[in-house]
Amino acid sequence: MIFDPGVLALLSGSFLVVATLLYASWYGIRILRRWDLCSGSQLQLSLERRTYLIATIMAYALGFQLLSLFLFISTADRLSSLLAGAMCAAGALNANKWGYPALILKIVNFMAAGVWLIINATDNSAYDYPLIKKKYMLLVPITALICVEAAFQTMYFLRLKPDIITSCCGALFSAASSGAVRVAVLPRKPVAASFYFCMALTLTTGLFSYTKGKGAYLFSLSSSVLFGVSILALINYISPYFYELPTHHCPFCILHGEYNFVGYPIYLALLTGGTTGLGIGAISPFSGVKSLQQTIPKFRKELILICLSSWLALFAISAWGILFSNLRMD
Amino acid sequence: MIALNQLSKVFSAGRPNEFVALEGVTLSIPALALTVLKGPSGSGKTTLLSILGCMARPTSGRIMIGDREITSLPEKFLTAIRRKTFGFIFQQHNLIGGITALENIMLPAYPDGEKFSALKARAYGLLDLFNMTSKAKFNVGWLSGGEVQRVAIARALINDPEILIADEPTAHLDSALSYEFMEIMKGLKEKGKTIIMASHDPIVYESGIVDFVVAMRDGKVIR
Amino acid sequence: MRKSDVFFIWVGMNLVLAGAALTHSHTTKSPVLEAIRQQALLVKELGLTDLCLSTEASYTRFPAVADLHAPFQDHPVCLEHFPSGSFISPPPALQGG
Amino acid sequence: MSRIERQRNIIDFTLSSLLRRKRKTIALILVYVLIVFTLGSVLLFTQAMKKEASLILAGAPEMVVQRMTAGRQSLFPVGYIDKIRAIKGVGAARGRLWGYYFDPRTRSNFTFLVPKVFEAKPSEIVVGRGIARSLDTSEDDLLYFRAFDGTRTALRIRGVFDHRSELVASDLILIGERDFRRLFGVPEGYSTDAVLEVKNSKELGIIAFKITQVLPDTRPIRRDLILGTYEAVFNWRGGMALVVLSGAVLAFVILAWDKATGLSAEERREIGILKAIGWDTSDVLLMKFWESAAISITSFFAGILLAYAHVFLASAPLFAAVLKGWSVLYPKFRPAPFIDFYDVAVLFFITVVPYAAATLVPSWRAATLDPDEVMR
Repeated sequence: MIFDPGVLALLSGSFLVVATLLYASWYGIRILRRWDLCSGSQLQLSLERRTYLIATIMAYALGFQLLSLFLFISTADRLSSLLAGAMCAAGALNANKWGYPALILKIVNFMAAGVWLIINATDNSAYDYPLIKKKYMLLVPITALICVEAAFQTMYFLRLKPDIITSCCGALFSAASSGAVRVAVLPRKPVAASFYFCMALTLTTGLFSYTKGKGAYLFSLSSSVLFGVSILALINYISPYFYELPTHHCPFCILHGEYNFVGYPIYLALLTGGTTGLGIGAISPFSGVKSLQQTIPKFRKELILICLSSWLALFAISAWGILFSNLRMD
Repeated sequence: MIALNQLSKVFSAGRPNEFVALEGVTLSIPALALTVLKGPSGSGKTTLLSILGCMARPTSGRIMIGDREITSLPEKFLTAIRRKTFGFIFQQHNLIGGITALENIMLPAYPDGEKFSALKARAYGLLDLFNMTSKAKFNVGWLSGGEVQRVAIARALINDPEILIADEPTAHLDSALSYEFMEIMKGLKEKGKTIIMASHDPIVYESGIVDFVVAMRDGKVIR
Repeated sequence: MRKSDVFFIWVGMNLVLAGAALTHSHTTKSPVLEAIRQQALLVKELGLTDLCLSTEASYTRFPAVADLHAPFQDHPVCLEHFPSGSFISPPPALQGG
Repeated sequence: MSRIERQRNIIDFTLSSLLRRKRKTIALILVYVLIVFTLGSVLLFTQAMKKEASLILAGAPEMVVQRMTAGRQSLFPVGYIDKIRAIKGVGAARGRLWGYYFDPRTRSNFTFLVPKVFEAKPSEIVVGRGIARSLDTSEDDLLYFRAFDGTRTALRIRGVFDHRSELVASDLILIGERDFRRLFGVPEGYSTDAVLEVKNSKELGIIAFKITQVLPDTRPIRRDLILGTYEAVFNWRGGMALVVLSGAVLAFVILAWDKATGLSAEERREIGILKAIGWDTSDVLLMKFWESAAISITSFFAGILLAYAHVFLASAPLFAAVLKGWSVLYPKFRPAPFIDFYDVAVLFFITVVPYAAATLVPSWRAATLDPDEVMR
């Protein structure tokens, strides 16, 4: 284990979040079992009040996930100097088998918490808590995922032994790599084309859905596909323009000051777009519920707006990076 | 206007200290009138008022406000109804100390997020109604008993509620101020408010402006 | 003025102060950076391997090229060579062998 | 718009309620600031040291080769150097002559070093600032040393190192090769160890491996390992200091928890009134959130700015000894003000996050007080 302040901060923070989420889930399960809206009993009243606590905990957890995602990457980045051969976070995360799973879980959990909060907000807008069982059912796997994430992260840091030769980002993301991540090896042009195609599709379906109030599923689906394609495109196609180096494909170095921290807005836009897109899909099946008929279309419009502006922001930043880069590729 | 059907409220149900505050109350309270709940302390007046005012939920029974059933609404919606429909005047004035009269009056409207200047104008309008404009920026700790009472009434009126609920409003006032209070109530009734009061003060329930008196004892309506 | 305005101004002031600290760090860095550059040159010229932080014993002066038998260094979890090394762990090269 | 206005309204009220409880608020903020300041000083100082070490030692030899005899370092035969040069990929290699000299007067160790080129007359030396300071000498003074055979040797100070070099050369004495061999009795044909450059730094590992094959009694030490070690040392020190201080953080968290849980009758009444007159649980929760936010923002900024001043304007008088290590000839230097958002984020994680977690449940408890409490 490496005794670094960042590691300590991440571990202690994760344990705090796990503890509060377990607490929340405990009451979530009680709500699942004892909920009876028609009852005026003390128990029902106290359960109703617990829902506020659980929603607050989830909101805090969402914020925490976002911060810890970036801190995790920066810490890995810092630790790379202790790991001979690792030149940035990409190599440091590859130092043992727990690094990348922990990172992916962090992203998944952020999105899960976001989707949960979207469902929760929908549910709260109705007078009869129509989604209460579903949302507390969802709380349990999210808690489990966050526990797994904390475990992976702990394993990653515990198993991290300084001075292990790992493949640095140069090796990991170059054509010579023999590792599992072969994203950079994919042909550039089809990746770029599918990125632009998915972006255009998402923007069109989003606009259609926003104005006509229909086609939410299609939008949600295409936004989700765009999320995945964007990550591919970022590594394979977009990031070299920011580095102005055709062989540099690292998805983490764009978070550095040398590249004006451009990675932060990119990832924020990506995460917001992906999460709200998924959230739209998650609440749409309930638009038939009587008490939600009024609120869902309104809420969905707001979400589409947020989602669309995130994707637009991502598109604008990428386009700006590509157009004003000194790098030219054909 | 408000209809109560077989309303009961039990505190600490199932425990040794179980206490039945209301039992089978069926009552209808007409709109645009002043109704007084009369009875000795402990007769369930306050509990009834807090259930009426959507502050507490009954253990059983039903409440209709207008044509809306509110019995099993979640707390969140009860609060919204309470804020929009009811104005409260408490036994103690229950103003928040350390802030100005103006801020106290505006407090109930804060969660609505209305434009601040408009809200302030409305609060000044109410202060003006009670000749209190000059005291707007006074800390409520510096106000006299009568002024405090008028601030409390202004606060109850800020969201322009249909129904005013007052719990023993004159308990801490001398007779002169009590008469003044009833005059204000009269004016409000004439402006179209429904007023429900709980009181065992003769100045209140024997006053000529009271339309209905409901007598209560041991959690039951007796007349 | 509303209290919330005061609050936002207060937050803004804090940000400005933080910005001032940042600017201060940038403006005062250059002499220190110059010293660092000088020292880096010296290090290169003389072939030095360590910072001169602890001089009370020979094995604490150049931890990077210390003997394997320097106190406690050959034991992987003993990190104490009081007082200078109170927190120095042995170099990884030594931890292995 | 109405959402923003709602937030602003609630901030209005939150601030007045905080101001009304001035004493409680200020006490909490003071402790909070102290915690952020202490942890922040540790973080800023260690990060600055790390950065400084990595920049300074970037010029260190790419590889040092020592000869080991019976597990101890021994003199390095010059013949070895030719063997090393013969290895493919090795650029330049030369022997280094250096050694320690324990000075009984100051009870410290000096480092004698023979530079590659030394333009001085015999019996002349250049000394580091720390030595000049502790022996109270200056240029042209004579210094006496006890040679390996017990003879007294006088050396003249030709110059003193620049004050900017303290962090690497505080205890250094530069000396000519002949004088060095005379003083320490190192025979010709031997040096202390060898340093070498490689043509392609990516091959360092391979070359180190080859050296241990050709010369099995040697130990190569790579620069990247040295740099990593310094990084680890300061990480470790900072981490240890944080662990030691975690008790303080815990105490602070308990204090925050206690303050948030122990609502006074006055506060309970206030929340009861708010809820009775139409505030929802979520509004009170929001108020509690802004309360925490106002306290955290104020304390965090104040703490980190104080830490900045402490470390970079005053050279960290409170923690320097723990974080730098203890020394006889303390190098005098002021850490370079390297600050990084990373440190700020770490500091946020170990102070604000625990505070938020500690006040979460008490806030919710306060927010769910019964609205009819004021009626009873």
